[in-house]
Amino acid sequence: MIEFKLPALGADMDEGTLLEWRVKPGDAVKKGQVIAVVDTAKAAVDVECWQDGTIGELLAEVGQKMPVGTVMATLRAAGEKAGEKAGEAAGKAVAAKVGDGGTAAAKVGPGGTAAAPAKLPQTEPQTAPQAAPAAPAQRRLISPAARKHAAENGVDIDSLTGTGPHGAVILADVETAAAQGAPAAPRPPAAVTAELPSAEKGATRIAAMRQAIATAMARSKREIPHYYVSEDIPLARALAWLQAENSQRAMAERLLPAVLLLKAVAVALRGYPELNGWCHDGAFVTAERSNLGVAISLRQGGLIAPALLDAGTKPLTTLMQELTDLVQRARAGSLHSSELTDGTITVTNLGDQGTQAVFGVIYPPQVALVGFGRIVERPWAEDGGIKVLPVVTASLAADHRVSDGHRGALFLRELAELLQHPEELDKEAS
Amino acid sequence: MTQTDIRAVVLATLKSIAPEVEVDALSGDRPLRNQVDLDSMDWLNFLLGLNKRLKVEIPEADYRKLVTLDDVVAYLQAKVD
Amino acid sequence: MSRKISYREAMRAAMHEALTNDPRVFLMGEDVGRYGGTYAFSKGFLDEFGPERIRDTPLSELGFVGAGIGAALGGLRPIVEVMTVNFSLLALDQIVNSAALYRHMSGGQFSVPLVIRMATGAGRQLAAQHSHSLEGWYAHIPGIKVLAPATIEDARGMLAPALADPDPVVIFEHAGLFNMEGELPDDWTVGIASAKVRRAGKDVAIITYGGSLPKTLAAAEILAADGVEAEVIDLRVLRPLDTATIAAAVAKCHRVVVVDEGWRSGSLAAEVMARIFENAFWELDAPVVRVCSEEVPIPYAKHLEDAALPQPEKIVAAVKGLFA
Amino acid sequence: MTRKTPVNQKIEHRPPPPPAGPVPWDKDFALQLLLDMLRIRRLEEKAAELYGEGKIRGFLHLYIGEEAVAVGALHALAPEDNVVATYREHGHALVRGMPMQAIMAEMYGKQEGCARGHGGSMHLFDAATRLYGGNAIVGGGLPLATGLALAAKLQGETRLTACFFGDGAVAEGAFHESLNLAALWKLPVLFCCENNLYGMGTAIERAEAQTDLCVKAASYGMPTFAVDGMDIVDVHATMQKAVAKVRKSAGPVFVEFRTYRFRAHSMFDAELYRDKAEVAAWQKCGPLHTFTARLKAKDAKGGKAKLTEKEFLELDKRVQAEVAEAVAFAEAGSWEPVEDLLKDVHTPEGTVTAAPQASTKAGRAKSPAPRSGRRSSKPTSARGRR
Repeated sequence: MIEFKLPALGADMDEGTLLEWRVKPGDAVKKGQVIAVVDTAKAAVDVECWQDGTIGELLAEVGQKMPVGTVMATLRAAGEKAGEKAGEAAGKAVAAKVGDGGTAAAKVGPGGTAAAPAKLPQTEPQTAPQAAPAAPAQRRLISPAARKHAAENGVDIDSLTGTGPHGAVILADVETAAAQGAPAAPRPPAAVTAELPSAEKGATRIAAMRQAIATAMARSKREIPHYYVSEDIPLARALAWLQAENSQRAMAERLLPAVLLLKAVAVALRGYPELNGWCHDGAFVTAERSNLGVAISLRQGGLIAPALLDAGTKPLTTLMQELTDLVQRARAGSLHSSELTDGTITVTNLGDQGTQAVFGVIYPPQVALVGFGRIVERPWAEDGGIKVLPVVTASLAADHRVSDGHRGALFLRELAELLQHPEELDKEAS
Repeated sequence: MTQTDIRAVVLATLKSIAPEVEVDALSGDRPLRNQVDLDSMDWLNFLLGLNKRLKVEIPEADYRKLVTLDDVVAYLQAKVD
Repeated sequence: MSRKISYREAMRAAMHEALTNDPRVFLMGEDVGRYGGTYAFSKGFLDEFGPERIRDTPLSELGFVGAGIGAALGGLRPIVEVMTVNFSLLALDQIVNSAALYRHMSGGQFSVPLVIRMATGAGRQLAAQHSHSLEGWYAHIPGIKVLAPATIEDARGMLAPALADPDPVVIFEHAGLFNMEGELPDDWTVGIASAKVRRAGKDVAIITYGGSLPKTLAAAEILAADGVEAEVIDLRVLRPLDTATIAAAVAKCHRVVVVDEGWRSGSLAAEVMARIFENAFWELDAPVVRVCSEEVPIPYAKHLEDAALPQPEKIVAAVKGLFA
Repeated sequence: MTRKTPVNQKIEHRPPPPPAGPVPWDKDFALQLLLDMLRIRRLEEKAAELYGEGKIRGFLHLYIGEEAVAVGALHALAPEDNVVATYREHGHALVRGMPMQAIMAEMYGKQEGCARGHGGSMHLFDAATRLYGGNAIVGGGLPLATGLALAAKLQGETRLTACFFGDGAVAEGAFHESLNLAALWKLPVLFCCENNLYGMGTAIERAEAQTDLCVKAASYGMPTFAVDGMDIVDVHATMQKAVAKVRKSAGPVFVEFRTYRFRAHSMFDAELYRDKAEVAAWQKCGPLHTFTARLKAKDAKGGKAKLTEKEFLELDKRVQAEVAEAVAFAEAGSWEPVEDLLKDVHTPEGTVTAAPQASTKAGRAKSPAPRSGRRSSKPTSARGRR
């Protein structure tokens, strides 16, 4: 059974209207015979059939408007008995396929579908101009060169008076300002962590970092209603397991307690999505993965919290390697941008020189921060008796817009429970 | 290796971890980690540095013996000979 | 040691050398033979090279430009002289629909090693139909190169690489330059791929081509007296545009004026400015301005023609505007 | 046939009597030309079908009805001659020797096409057979042909340049400028006008004050011929005379082939400008069936016919297979990667662009006299030759 479809009748034609059938079911037709008249945008046109055969059914009615490729009639190829399905027929007629029924004008036939739009070759380096940075409320005239120089030299362009046309700030204004050491430009927190000043910028770099931390912390305190909860967690079993584990490992493979604590936080977070994500303009978005921002103090001063990505799914050995590498790169100033901006929660003060407890300030736009104090031998009441056990005080600072103290407390209890089964923490997360 | 050689290696390793520290000015008999801010990561890297340079194994259990600079040098001298 | 010759003599020498060195080269155009060329560029060639290679044509621009393309397809290296860009409009179909397309449309089978030379520009009171500057139209067409020799050196040096180029090259010679005299350095070999800094400076970059170069250099001298050092860029090649040199000049001077004898709407100057915004936006310390012909059919009366065309004073004013 | 008729009066073109009489050729040559006409006819029919299926897009101008002109004329040329054609040039490309696969693939827009899908139906090019292309600009080819002839003359070559164009082109300035240049400079151009009486939808009487095209051409001082384009025997004989005259005089010659296209100007124009009866009348003297009939007839002295029905069906089967193979080749073809979009805009550095030498490929269009030889019907891939 051959399908007779409305052919494409000219380069600019999408559809046609059947004016007249020249045949009726059962008529024998020869190749090239006109079997219908179709009205196109230009005029009425005779439509030929391309196969010998006999007309089966006339599907399109007179006056029917249809897109190119619509099946108008069926045809039994020469020698094909009525009722047989297309294909089995002895006839070798090639079933006319125009796209998948789509109008021919809309797309070329199946063989002719235009190739996927691949990258066009560039003849000249076309660098689309980056969008100008967010303009302040009332747009000041600032030349692109002035903006560029200010950005490169940390000059606060808003504090300058322009000497260019119409009071525009021009390059010379920025150059003189930079020379006189004008105040460093305030930067939104994300920007500061994204752009770690490289070593050779020295003093201005430290100043710039201090400025950035100040801005971030001020914003955090201004916008985020913190609540705090804390829990003392016995680590006897954890440290014993760690010591046993390290005794079988080469020095280079040795695990630090910090890794255990980090993994516990990541695993515990799975049950508390409201602590793991970001809050922009009051709208909270939970993150699928837990990227732990690890607060690392830089030797020459300053603090940075690059993220251990997807910490919840990694075995301790991997986490240890990643942590070591992260600290090294943080101090060398060669962090990846994703590590700087993708943290979903921050964990701080894992150092053994810190205080017994630390209550941190949340790092916007995150919504929680876990603090671990120094691991200390403390008296611990158990089964009516007193023992001396290594204990760590874990604290949680969280954004009350997004979660409540009750949930924060449950999270810390979960954390404590997980640390009682260190061997469980070493497996790959299922 | 003489004691002064080992001491030199120890100070060089410490310098690599904490470049801003004046290692020559450190006193040998006061707790090293009170004079130099070394968190657990720095401490582990310091010991790994010694392990690499002197091919000496330092199990966690021995950490307690390594409080002052002199302790470290003596401990290593014993291990190296 | 260099010697002093005119732009006309330089181009004439270039053609003479080409005809002498390569038997495939021949010159075809209106009155290039007996008359010696409308602007006397080919005086004496007919006697020296004969009527087969110095062919006067009927006034059939479409016909003989098409024939030039056919001859190039047939293995020759024709130089077709279209008297002026004004008459080239009759031959645009053959240039756009044959010369520029043949290579790509034939799937890389046929090349058209053809050079078309035409006079261009205004300034000699020839009125609107003989005063067009339409280089920008040709510089829009992929498949051809477009050159604008504005110095004695380029007039002498550009023809050879153009003839050697396997694809069509259109050379625009501004009529106002023909009598200009200047030093021709001993080594006048030049490339046809890049622009050139004709005057170093630092306060503003003035980008121009062809007949506007002398006016721009004059403006630069006036500015220098006022302590403004202008860097003058001669585009030389209008297609492909030397974006790198343009961007470098902007990065150096941060201020730009583009001088173009065409009408500003859709002009070559507009394309140069687009390249600046695409490649040197952050280097701009002032808006990019241009000095073009006024949008009027170029009038006959001298004072009107002068008012319509770019002039040194207009260029100086434009530069001053960037500092006000 | 210059009939002065007011432009809007009803115009009727009566066909000449159908070609008849014995075919003065040996069987081999006669069947060769019949085969070529059949190849064109089946190719064009399949192209119309594929256009309906949306496989071929854009514009498509079919040569059905005019086959005798291309076949008769091109078989009178030599391989080293140049050919410049128009957008109705599938037949010319085929007879010049371009494989049907390369034509079909080009109409599909595939990179295996003769121009890698850059040109499509109206722009078939082939350096090896010196086919300087189709051309979609009416009259666009005439100046090019004149230039090619100029190049041949200046380089002392004996090749001539045959330039095909329609009756529509005679209204273009390019026609008059080119004929004048060719006559003025005595250039070896063979201007071949395929006068099918209609410039798209405009009958020639409504476009030309002087409809006798030979008179027009003669005004430029060149010899002219006119011939019944339906009669392949007359076409071939006349073309041989014209070719001989060009080769001898090295000057231009104009030949008018009076013919008729049986289908619309391009795909499915409504043909409101001519009556179906007129088309039917001209179909009676169609080039293919009249030539077949003449070959089947016993010659005057009762000798054997040059063609039997069985042989005709055999030829047709062979051609159908060639068409099917060409379609399969095009279907299986690939799209040129978009990354190559700008590849051919300019010629790569250091490419030698000497004019393409005449190909010595066997099976080129042959004139019967000196060189006869079987056409190699084994299609070579279009890519092989570049």
